[in-house]
Amino acid sequence: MTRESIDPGAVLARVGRPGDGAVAFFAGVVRNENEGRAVSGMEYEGYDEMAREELAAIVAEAAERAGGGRIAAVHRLGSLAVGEVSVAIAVSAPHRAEAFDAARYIIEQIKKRLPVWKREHYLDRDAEWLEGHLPVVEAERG
Amino acid sequence: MTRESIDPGAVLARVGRPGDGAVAFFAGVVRNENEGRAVSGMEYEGYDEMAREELAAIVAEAAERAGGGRIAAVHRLGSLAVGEVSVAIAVSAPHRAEAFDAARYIIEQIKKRLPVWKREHYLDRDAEWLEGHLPVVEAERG
Amino acid sequence: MAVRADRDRPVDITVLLFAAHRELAGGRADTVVTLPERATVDVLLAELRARGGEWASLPSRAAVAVNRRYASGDTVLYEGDEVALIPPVAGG
Amino acid sequence: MAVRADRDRPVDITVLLFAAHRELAGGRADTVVTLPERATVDVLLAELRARGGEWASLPSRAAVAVNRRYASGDTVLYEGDEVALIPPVAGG
Repeated sequence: MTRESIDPGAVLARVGRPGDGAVAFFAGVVRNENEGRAVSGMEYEGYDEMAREELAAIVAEAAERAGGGRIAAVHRLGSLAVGEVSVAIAVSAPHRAEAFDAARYIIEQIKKRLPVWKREHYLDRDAEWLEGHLPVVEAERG
Repeated sequence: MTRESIDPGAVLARVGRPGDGAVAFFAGVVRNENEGRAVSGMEYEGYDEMAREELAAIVAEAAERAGGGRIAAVHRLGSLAVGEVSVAIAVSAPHRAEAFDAARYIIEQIKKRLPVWKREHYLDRDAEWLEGHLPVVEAERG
Repeated sequence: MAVRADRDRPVDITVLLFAAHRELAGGRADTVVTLPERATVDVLLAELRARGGEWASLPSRAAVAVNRRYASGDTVLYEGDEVALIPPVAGG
Repeated sequence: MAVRADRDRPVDITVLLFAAHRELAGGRADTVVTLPERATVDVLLAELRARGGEWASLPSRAAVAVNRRYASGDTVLYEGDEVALIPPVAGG
Protein backbone atom coordinates (compact mmCIF):
# COMPACT_ATOMS: atom_id res chain seq x y z
CA MET A 1 0.00 0.00 0.00
CA THR A 2 1.54 3.27 -1.06
CA ARG A 3 0.63 6.91 -1.49
CA GLU A 4 3.47 7.42 -3.98
CA SER A 5 3.07 7.13 -7.72
CA ILE A 6 3.62 3.54 -8.96
CA ASP A 7 6.31 2.88 -11.59
CA PRO A 8 5.38 -0.33 -13.47
CA GLY A 9 8.96 -0.90 -14.60
CA ALA A 10 10.18 -0.81 -11.01
CA VAL A 11 7.52 -3.35 -9.95
CA LEU A 12 8.53 -5.61 -12.85
CA ALA A 13 12.18 -5.32 -11.85
CA ARG A 14 11.38 -6.80 -8.43
CA VAL A 15 10.61 -10.25 -9.85
CA GLY A 16 12.57 -12.80 -11.86
CA ARG A 17 14.86 -15.59 -10.77
CA PRO A 18 17.30 -17.68 -12.83
CA GLY A 19 14.84 -20.59 -12.90
CA ASP A 20 11.84 -18.48 -13.93
CA GLY A 21 10.97 -18.54 -17.62
CA ALA A 22 7.84 -16.40 -17.42
CA VAL A 23 6.88 -12.99 -16.08
CA ALA A 24 3.26 -11.88 -15.96
CA PHE A 25 2.28 -8.37 -15.01
CA PHE A 26 -0.96 -6.51 -14.49
CA ALA A 27 -1.63 -2.84 -13.88
CA GLY A 28 -4.90 -1.10 -13.14
CA VAL A 29 -5.10 2.41 -14.53
CA VAL A 30 -7.58 5.23 -13.86
CA ARG A 31 -9.82 5.56 -16.93
CA ASN A 32 -11.17 8.77 -18.36
CA GLU A 33 -14.74 7.50 -18.42
CA ASN A 34 -16.98 5.03 -16.65
CA GLU A 35 -20.43 3.98 -17.79
CA GLY A 36 -20.60 6.94 -20.12
CA ARG A 37 -19.57 9.61 -17.59
CA ALA A 38 -16.40 11.63 -18.13
CA VAL A 39 -14.05 10.98 -15.21
CA SER A 40 -11.55 13.52 -13.92
CA GLY A 41 -9.86 11.34 -11.32
CA MET A 42 -10.19 8.70 -8.63
CA GLU A 43 -9.77 8.90 -4.89
CA TYR A 44 -8.66 5.68 -3.16
CA GLU A 45 -9.34 5.30 0.54
CA GLY A 46 -8.03 2.27 2.41
CA TYR A 47 -7.99 0.68 5.83
CA ASP A 48 -4.22 0.87 5.60
CA GLU A 49 -3.04 -1.58 8.26
CA MET A 50 -5.56 -4.25 7.35
CA ALA A 51 -5.06 -3.74 3.62
CA ARG A 52 -1.33 -4.27 4.05
CA GLU A 53 -1.93 -7.55 5.90
CA GLU A 54 -4.63 -8.71 3.49
CA LEU A 55 -2.46 -7.93 0.46
CA ALA A 56 0.40 -9.91 2.01
CA ALA A 57 -1.99 -12.84 2.59
CA ILE A 58 -3.21 -12.71 -1.02
CA VAL A 59 0.39 -12.65 -2.28
CA ALA A 60 1.27 -15.64 -0.09
CA GLU A 61 -1.71 -17.58 -1.49
CA ALA A 62 -0.66 -16.69 -5.03
CA ALA A 63 2.95 -17.71 -4.40
CA GLU A 64 1.72 -21.17 -3.52
CA ARG A 65 -0.18 -21.34 -6.81
CA ALA A 66 2.86 -20.08 -8.77
CA GLY A 67 5.10 -22.89 -7.56
CA GLY A 68 7.29 -20.63 -5.47
CA GLY A 69 7.49 -17.82 -8.00
CA ARG A 70 8.56 -14.33 -7.02
CA ILE A 71 5.78 -11.79 -6.61
CA ALA A 72 5.51 -8.01 -6.22
CA ALA A 73 2.17 -6.30 -5.64
CA VAL A 74 1.57 -2.63 -4.90
CA HIS A 75 -1.71 -0.79 -4.39
CA ARG A 76 -2.01 2.96 -4.48
CA LEU A 77 -4.02 5.14 -2.07
CA GLY A 78 -4.91 8.82 -2.32
CA SER A 79 -5.97 10.99 -5.24
CA LEU A 80 -5.11 9.70 -8.71
CA ALA A 81 -5.38 11.46 -12.04
CA VAL A 82 -6.61 9.75 -15.20
CA GLY A 83 -3.85 7.49 -16.55
CA GLU A 84 -2.21 6.92 -13.17
CA VAL A 85 -1.56 3.35 -12.02
CA SER A 86 -3.76 2.25 -9.10
CA VAL A 87 -2.42 -1.26 -8.73
CA ALA A 88 0.55 -3.16 -10.17
CA ILE A 89 1.24 -6.87 -9.86
CA ALA A 90 4.27 -8.75 -11.17
CA VAL A 91 4.82 -12.50 -10.94
CA SER A 92 7.74 -14.55 -12.16
CA ALA A 93 7.42 -18.32 -12.27
CA PRO A 94 9.04 -21.26 -14.04
CA HIS A 95 6.24 -21.44 -16.65
CA ARG A 96 3.70 -19.06 -18.13
CA ALA A 97 0.50 -20.74 -16.97
CA GLU A 98 1.54 -20.37 -13.33
CA ALA A 99 2.62 -16.76 -13.80
CA PHE A 100 -0.62 -15.73 -15.54
CA ASP A 101 -2.71 -17.65 -13.04
CA ALA A 102 -1.03 -16.05 -10.02
CA ALA A 103 -1.28 -12.51 -11.43
CA ARG A 104 -4.93 -13.04 -12.25
CA TYR A 105 -5.59 -14.54 -8.81
CA ILE A 106 -4.07 -11.52 -7.07
CA ILE A 107 -6.10 -8.91 -8.95
CA GLU A 108 -9.34 -10.88 -8.52
CA GLN A 109 -8.73 -11.31 -4.79
CA ILE A 110 -7.79 -7.64 -4.42
CA LYS A 111 -11.13 -6.73 -5.90
CA LYS A 112 -12.95 -9.16 -3.62
CA ARG A 113 -11.14 -8.68 -0.31
CA LEU A 114 -8.79 -5.72 -0.08
CA PRO A 115 -10.33 -3.08 2.24
CA VAL A 116 -10.05 -0.26 -0.27
CA TRP A 117 -12.76 2.02 -1.60
CA LYS A 118 -12.81 4.38 -4.50
CA ARG A 119 -14.65 7.58 -5.13
CA GLU A 120 -14.87 8.56 -8.73
CA HIS A 121 -14.72 12.25 -9.56
CA TYR A 122 -16.48 13.45 -12.67
CA LEU A 123 -15.79 16.35 -14.98
CA ASP A 124 -19.17 17.83 -13.96
CA ARG A 125 -17.71 18.13 -10.42
CA ASP A 126 -19.93 15.40 -8.99
CA ALA A 127 -18.34 12.43 -7.20
CA GLU A 128 -19.53 8.96 -6.18
CA TRP A 129 -18.34 5.99 -4.16
CA LEU A 130 -18.24 3.10 -6.59
CA GLU A 131 -20.35 0.03 -6.01
CA GLY A 132 -18.09 -2.68 -4.59
CA HIS A 133 -17.95 -6.32 -3.57
CA LEU A 134 -19.11 -7.43 -0.15
CA PRO A 135 -16.20 -9.48 1.21
CA VAL A 136 -17.18 -13.05 1.96
CA VAL A 137 -16.21 -14.06 5.46
CA GLU A 138 -15.02 -17.64 5.44
CA ALA A 139 -16.00 -19.72 8.44
CA GLU A 140 -12.42 -20.58 9.43
CA ARG A 141 -11.38 -16.94 9.37
CA GLY A 142 -14.20 -15.70 11.62
CA MET B 1 11.25 -9.34 -34.45
CA THR B 2 14.46 -7.88 -33.12
CA ARG B 3 18.07 -8.81 -32.56
CA GLU B 4 18.47 -6.15 -29.89
CA SER B 5 17.94 -6.75 -26.19
CA ILE B 6 14.30 -6.24 -25.12
CA ASP B 7 13.50 -3.71 -22.39
CA PRO B 8 10.18 -4.73 -20.74
CA GLY B 9 9.56 -1.20 -19.44
CA ALA B 10 9.84 0.22 -22.95
CA VAL B 11 7.37 -2.36 -24.29
CA LEU B 12 4.95 -1.51 -21.46
CA ALA B 13 5.30 2.19 -22.24
CA ARG B 14 4.02 1.59 -25.79
CA VAL B 15 0.48 0.75 -24.60
CA GLY B 16 -2.18 2.61 -22.64
CA ARG B 17 -4.89 5.00 -23.78
CA PRO B 18 -7.09 7.30 -21.71
CA GLY B 19 -10.01 4.86 -21.92
CA ASP B 20 -7.98 1.79 -20.95
CA GLY B 21 -8.26 0.71 -17.31
CA ALA B 22 -6.10 -2.40 -17.56
CA VAL B 23 -2.62 -3.30 -18.76
CA ALA B 24 -1.51 -6.92 -19.02
CA PHE B 25 2.05 -7.86 -19.83
CA PHE B 26 3.94 -11.07 -20.42
CA ALA B 27 7.62 -11.73 -20.86
CA GLY B 28 9.42 -14.96 -21.67
CA VAL B 29 12.85 -15.26 -20.12
CA VAL B 30 15.69 -17.71 -20.78
CA ARG B 31 15.83 -20.12 -17.83
CA ASN B 32 18.97 -21.57 -16.29
CA GLU B 33 17.67 -25.12 -16.50
CA ASN B 34 15.29 -27.24 -18.52
CA GLU B 35 14.19 -30.75 -17.64
CA GLY B 36 17.01 -31.07 -15.17
CA ARG B 37 19.81 -29.90 -17.49
CA ALA B 38 21.82 -26.78 -16.67
CA VAL B 39 21.34 -24.29 -19.48
CA SER B 40 23.95 -21.71 -20.50
CA GLY B 41 21.91 -19.87 -23.12
CA MET B 42 19.42 -20.05 -25.96
CA GLU B 43 19.83 -19.40 -29.65
CA TYR B 44 16.71 -18.19 -31.50
CA GLU B 45 16.53 -18.67 -35.24
CA GLY B 46 13.60 -17.24 -37.19
CA TYR B 47 12.22 -16.99 -40.68
CA ASP B 48 12.40 -13.23 -40.25
CA GLU B 49 10.10 -11.88 -42.95
CA MET B 50 7.37 -14.43 -42.34
CA ALA B 51 7.68 -14.15 -38.56
CA ARG B 52 7.19 -10.40 -38.81
CA GLU B 53 4.01 -10.87 -40.86
CA GLU B 54 2.72 -13.70 -38.69
CA LEU B 55 3.33 -11.72 -35.49
CA ALA B 56 1.45 -8.76 -36.98
CA ALA B 57 -1.44 -11.09 -37.86
CA ILE B 58 -1.53 -12.51 -34.32
CA VAL B 59 -1.52 -9.00 -32.85
CA ALA B 60 -4.39 -7.97 -35.15
CA GLU B 61 -6.42 -11.01 -34.04
CA ALA B 62 -5.72 -10.18 -30.39
CA ALA B 63 -6.70 -6.53 -30.88
CA GLU B 64 -10.11 -7.67 -32.02
CA ARG B 65 -10.46 -9.76 -28.86
CA ALA B 66 -9.31 -6.86 -26.68
CA GLY B 67 -12.04 -4.53 -27.91
CA GLY B 68 -9.66 -2.24 -29.73
CA GLY B 69 -7.00 -2.23 -27.03
CA ARG B 70 -3.47 -1.11 -27.76
CA ILE B 71 -0.88 -3.88 -28.18
CA ALA B 72 2.90 -4.15 -28.36
CA ALA B 73 4.65 -7.45 -29.04
CA VAL B 74 8.36 -8.03 -29.61
CA HIS B 75 10.22 -11.29 -30.20
CA ARG B 76 13.96 -11.61 -29.94
CA LEU B 77 16.24 -13.50 -32.33
CA GLY B 78 19.89 -14.42 -31.95
CA SER B 79 21.90 -15.67 -28.98
CA LEU B 80 20.42 -14.99 -25.54
CA ALA B 81 22.00 -15.46 -22.13
CA VAL B 82 20.12 -16.84 -19.12
CA GLY B 83 17.80 -14.14 -17.76
CA GLU B 84 17.42 -12.31 -21.07
CA VAL B 85 13.93 -11.58 -22.37
CA SER B 86 12.99 -13.60 -25.48
CA VAL B 87 9.50 -12.22 -25.95
CA ALA B 88 7.53 -9.34 -24.45
CA ILE B 89 3.83 -8.62 -24.93
CA ALA B 90 1.89 -5.65 -23.55
CA VAL B 91 -1.84 -5.07 -23.96
CA SER B 92 -3.96 -2.22 -22.71
CA ALA B 93 -7.73 -2.54 -22.82
CA PRO B 94 -10.77 -1.00 -21.15
CA HIS B 95 -11.10 -3.94 -18.71
CA ARG B 96 -8.82 -6.57 -17.22
CA ALA B 97 -10.43 -9.69 -18.67
CA GLU B 98 -9.86 -8.44 -22.22
CA ALA B 99 -6.27 -7.41 -21.47
CA PHE B 100 -5.35 -10.76 -19.88
CA ASP B 101 -7.14 -12.68 -22.61
CA ALA B 102 -5.36 -10.84 -25.42
CA ALA B 103 -1.91 -11.19 -23.82
CA ARG B 104 -2.49 -14.87 -23.26
CA TYR B 105 -3.79 -15.32 -26.79
CA ILE B 106 -0.68 -13.73 -28.26
CA ILE B 107 1.82 -15.87 -26.38
CA GLU B 108 -0.13 -19.07 -27.08
CA GLN B 109 -0.35 -18.25 -30.80
CA ILE B 110 3.33 -17.31 -30.91
CA LYS B 111 4.16 -20.75 -29.58
CA LYS B 112 1.84 -22.41 -32.09
CA ARG B 113 2.50 -20.42 -35.26
CA LEU B 114 5.50 -18.09 -35.18
CA PRO B 115 8.25 -19.50 -37.43
CA VAL B 116 10.94 -19.38 -34.77
CA TRP B 117 13.12 -22.18 -33.46
CA LYS B 118 15.32 -22.40 -30.45
CA ARG B 119 18.47 -24.29 -29.76
CA GLU B 120 19.25 -24.72 -26.12
CA HIS B 121 22.90 -24.63 -25.09
CA TYR B 122 23.92 -26.57 -22.02
CA LEU B 123 26.70 -26.02 -19.53
CA ASP B 124 28.24 -29.34 -20.65
CA ARG B 125 28.71 -27.68 -24.09
CA ASP B 126 26.07 -29.81 -25.77
CA ALA B 127 23.18 -28.10 -27.64
CA GLU B 128 19.77 -29.23 -28.89
CA TRP B 129 16.93 -27.89 -31.02
CA LEU B 130 13.91 -27.92 -28.74
CA GLU B 131 10.87 -29.96 -29.61
CA GLY B 132 8.25 -27.63 -31.06
CA HIS B 133 4.67 -27.42 -32.24
CA LEU B 134 3.73 -28.37 -35.77
CA PRO B 135 1.78 -25.36 -37.07
CA VAL B 136 -1.76 -26.29 -38.04
CA VAL B 137 -2.58 -25.10 -41.55
CA GLU B 138 -6.15 -23.91 -41.60
CA ALA B 139 -8.09 -24.67 -44.77
CA GLU B 140 -8.86 -21.04 -45.54
CA ARG B 141 -5.22 -20.06 -45.25
CA GLY B 142 -3.90 -22.78 -47.61
CA MET C 1 -14.30 -11.48 43.57
CA ALA C 2 -12.60 -9.06 41.17
CA VAL C 3 -12.85 -11.42 38.20
CA ARG C 4 -16.63 -11.75 38.46
CA ALA C 5 -17.05 -7.99 38.83
CA ASP C 6 -14.94 -7.43 35.62
CA ARG C 7 -17.10 -9.87 33.67
CA ASP C 8 -20.20 -7.81 34.24
CA ARG C 9 -18.70 -4.58 32.98
CA PRO C 10 -19.86 -3.18 29.67
CA VAL C 11 -17.13 -2.66 27.08
CA ASP C 12 -16.58 0.39 24.93
CA ILE C 13 -15.79 -0.64 21.40
CA THR C 14 -14.33 1.89 18.99
CA VAL C 15 -15.60 1.19 15.52
CA LEU C 16 -13.58 2.37 12.51
CA LEU C 17 -15.57 3.77 9.62
CA PHE C 18 -14.55 4.10 6.00
CA ALA C 19 -15.79 5.59 2.76
CA ALA C 20 -19.60 5.76 2.61
CA HIS C 21 -19.89 4.63 6.26
CA ARG C 22 -17.60 7.46 7.33
CA GLU C 23 -19.94 9.88 5.62
CA LEU C 24 -22.92 8.30 7.46
CA ALA C 25 -21.18 9.29 10.66
CA GLY C 26 -20.87 12.88 9.48
CA GLY C 27 -17.35 12.35 8.19
CA ARG C 28 -15.98 10.96 11.49
CA ALA C 29 -13.57 8.04 11.00
CA ASP C 30 -14.70 6.27 14.18
CA THR C 31 -17.58 5.99 16.59
CA VAL C 32 -17.75 4.48 20.07
CA VAL C 33 -20.42 1.91 20.95
CA THR C 34 -20.97 0.65 24.47
CA LEU C 35 -21.82 -3.04 24.57
CA PRO C 36 -22.50 -5.62 27.26
CA GLU C 37 -19.61 -7.92 28.14
CA ARG C 38 -19.12 -10.73 25.62
CA ALA C 39 -21.26 -9.03 23.01
CA THR C 40 -20.78 -10.31 19.46
CA VAL C 41 -20.26 -8.55 16.15
CA ASP C 42 -23.98 -9.06 15.44
CA VAL C 43 -24.86 -7.27 18.70
CA LEU C 44 -22.58 -4.39 17.68
CA LEU C 45 -24.27 -4.13 14.29
CA ALA C 46 -27.70 -4.16 15.95
CA GLU C 47 -26.60 -1.34 18.24
CA LEU C 48 -25.45 0.73 15.28
CA ARG C 49 -28.61 0.00 13.35
CA ALA C 50 -30.65 1.07 16.40
CA ARG C 51 -29.28 4.58 15.96
CA GLY C 52 -31.84 4.89 13.19
CA GLY C 53 -31.74 7.01 10.07
CA GLU C 54 -29.05 5.99 7.58
CA TRP C 55 -27.49 3.68 10.16
CA ALA C 56 -30.49 1.37 9.81
CA SER C 57 -29.25 0.29 6.39
CA LEU C 58 -25.77 -0.62 7.59
CA PRO C 59 -25.74 -4.30 8.53
CA SER C 60 -27.07 -5.62 5.23
CA ARG C 61 -24.22 -3.96 3.32
CA ALA C 62 -21.24 -4.24 5.66
CA ALA C 63 -18.68 -6.86 6.49
CA VAL C 64 -16.77 -6.49 9.73
CA ALA C 65 -13.11 -6.91 10.55
CA VAL C 66 -11.95 -7.56 14.10
CA ASN C 67 -8.28 -6.82 14.66
CA ARG C 68 -7.75 -6.43 10.92
CA ARG C 69 -9.23 -9.78 9.90
CA TYR C 70 -12.65 -10.41 8.46
CA ALA C 71 -14.87 -11.77 11.23
CA SER C 72 -18.23 -13.50 11.30
CA GLY C 73 -21.29 -12.22 13.16
CA ASP C 74 -20.82 -14.50 16.15
CA THR C 75 -17.29 -13.29 16.94
CA VAL C 76 -17.14 -12.12 20.55
CA LEU C 77 -15.73 -8.64 21.15
CA TYR C 78 -13.30 -7.74 23.91
CA GLU C 79 -12.10 -4.42 25.26
CA GLY C 80 -9.28 -3.17 23.06
CA ASP C 81 -10.44 -4.97 19.90
CA GLU C 82 -10.06 -2.96 16.71
CA VAL C 83 -13.40 -3.29 14.98
CA ALA C 84 -13.89 -1.96 11.47
CA LEU C 85 -17.00 -1.80 9.34
CA ILE C 86 -15.98 -2.78 5.81
CA PRO C 87 -18.33 -1.43 3.15
CA PRO C 88 -18.33 -3.35 -0.13
CA VAL C 89 -14.72 -3.11 -1.28
CA ALA C 90 -13.64 -1.61 -4.58
CA GLY C 91 -9.87 -1.84 -4.87
CA GLY C 92 -7.80 -2.41 -7.96
CA MET D 1 1.71 -21.17 -79.29
CA ALA D 2 4.11 -19.71 -76.75
CA VAL D 3 1.68 -20.07 -73.84
CA ARG D 4 1.29 -23.81 -74.32
CA ALA D 5 5.07 -24.26 -74.53
CA ASP D 6 5.57 -22.36 -71.21
CA ARG D 7 3.02 -24.56 -69.48
CA ASP D 8 5.09 -27.63 -70.13
CA ARG D 9 8.27 -26.23 -68.65
CA PRO D 10 9.52 -27.54 -65.33
CA VAL D 11 9.90 -24.94 -62.57
CA ASP D 12 12.86 -24.55 -60.26
CA ILE D 13 11.64 -23.94 -56.72
CA THR D 14 14.05 -22.64 -54.11
CA VAL D 15 13.17 -24.08 -50.72
CA LEU D 16 14.21 -22.22 -47.57
CA LEU D 17 15.43 -24.38 -44.71
CA PHE D 18 15.58 -23.56 -41.04
CA ALA D 19 16.89 -24.99 -37.80
CA ALA D 20 17.05 -28.81 -37.86
CA HIS D 21 16.10 -28.88 -41.56
CA ARG D 22 18.98 -26.57 -42.37
CA GLU D 23 21.30 -29.00 -40.67
CA LEU D 24 19.81 -31.87 -42.72
CA ALA D 25 21.01 -29.96 -45.78
CA GLY D 26 24.50 -29.77 -44.38
CA GLY D 27 23.94 -26.30 -42.95
CA ARG D 28 22.75 -24.73 -46.22
CA ALA D 29 19.80 -22.35 -45.79
CA ASP D 30 18.19 -23.28 -49.09
CA THR D 31 18.00 -26.03 -51.67
CA VAL D 32 16.67 -26.01 -55.23
CA VAL D 33 14.12 -28.59 -56.41
CA THR D 34 13.06 -28.94 -60.02
CA LEU D 35 9.35 -29.75 -60.33
CA PRO D 36 6.92 -30.26 -63.18
CA GLU D 37 4.69 -27.31 -64.06
CA ARG D 38 1.74 -26.93 -61.63
CA ALA D 39 3.30 -29.23 -59.05
CA THR D 40 1.84 -28.93 -55.55
CA VAL D 41 3.43 -28.61 -52.13
CA ASP D 42 2.86 -32.35 -51.64
CA VAL D 43 4.81 -33.05 -54.86
CA LEU D 44 7.64 -30.88 -53.56
CA LEU D 45 7.71 -32.74 -50.26
CA ALA D 46 7.75 -36.08 -52.11
CA GLU D 47 10.69 -34.87 -54.20
CA LEU D 48 12.63 -33.90 -51.09
CA ARG D 49 11.77 -37.16 -49.37
CA ALA D 50 12.99 -39.03 -52.46
CA ARG D 51 16.47 -37.71 -51.78
CA GLY D 52 16.61 -40.43 -49.13
CA GLY D 53 18.61 -40.51 -45.93
CA GLU D 54 17.48 -37.98 -43.34
CA TRP D 55 15.31 -36.26 -45.95
CA ALA D 56 12.95 -39.23 -45.90
CA SER D 57 11.71 -38.18 -42.45
CA LEU D 58 10.89 -34.62 -43.51
CA PRO D 59 7.28 -34.51 -44.64
CA SER D 60 5.77 -36.01 -41.50
CA ARG D 61 7.34 -33.31 -39.36
CA ALA D 62 7.20 -30.19 -41.51
CA ALA D 63 4.64 -27.57 -42.34
CA VAL D 64 5.19 -25.49 -45.44
CA ALA D 65 4.85 -21.77 -46.07
CA VAL D 66 4.38 -20.41 -49.57
CA ASN D 67 5.17 -16.73 -49.91
CA ARG D 68 5.36 -16.41 -46.12
CA ARG D 69 1.95 -17.92 -45.37
CA TYR D 70 1.24 -21.42 -44.16
CA ALA D 71 -0.01 -23.46 -47.10
CA SER D 72 -1.76 -26.80 -47.45
CA GLY D 73 -0.40 -29.75 -49.42
CA ASP D 74 -2.52 -29.10 -52.49
CA THR D 75 -1.23 -25.55 -53.01
CA VAL D 76 0.13 -25.21 -56.56
CA LEU D 77 3.65 -23.81 -56.88
CA TYR D 78 4.71 -21.24 -59.47
CA GLU D 79 8.10 -19.99 -60.57
CA GLY D 80 9.22 -17.30 -58.15
CA ASP D 81 7.26 -18.61 -55.16
CA GLU D 82 9.10 -18.42 -51.84
CA VAL D 83 8.68 -21.86 -50.32
CA ALA D 84 9.83 -22.56 -46.76
CA LEU D 85 9.85 -25.76 -44.79
CA ILE D 86 8.69 -24.95 -41.29
CA PRO D 87 9.89 -27.44 -38.69
CA PRO D 88 7.79 -27.62 -35.52
CA VAL D 89 8.00 -24.07 -34.18
CA ALA D 90 9.33 -23.20 -30.73
CA GLY D 91 9.10 -19.46 -30.25
CA GLY D 92 8.37 -17.54 -27.09
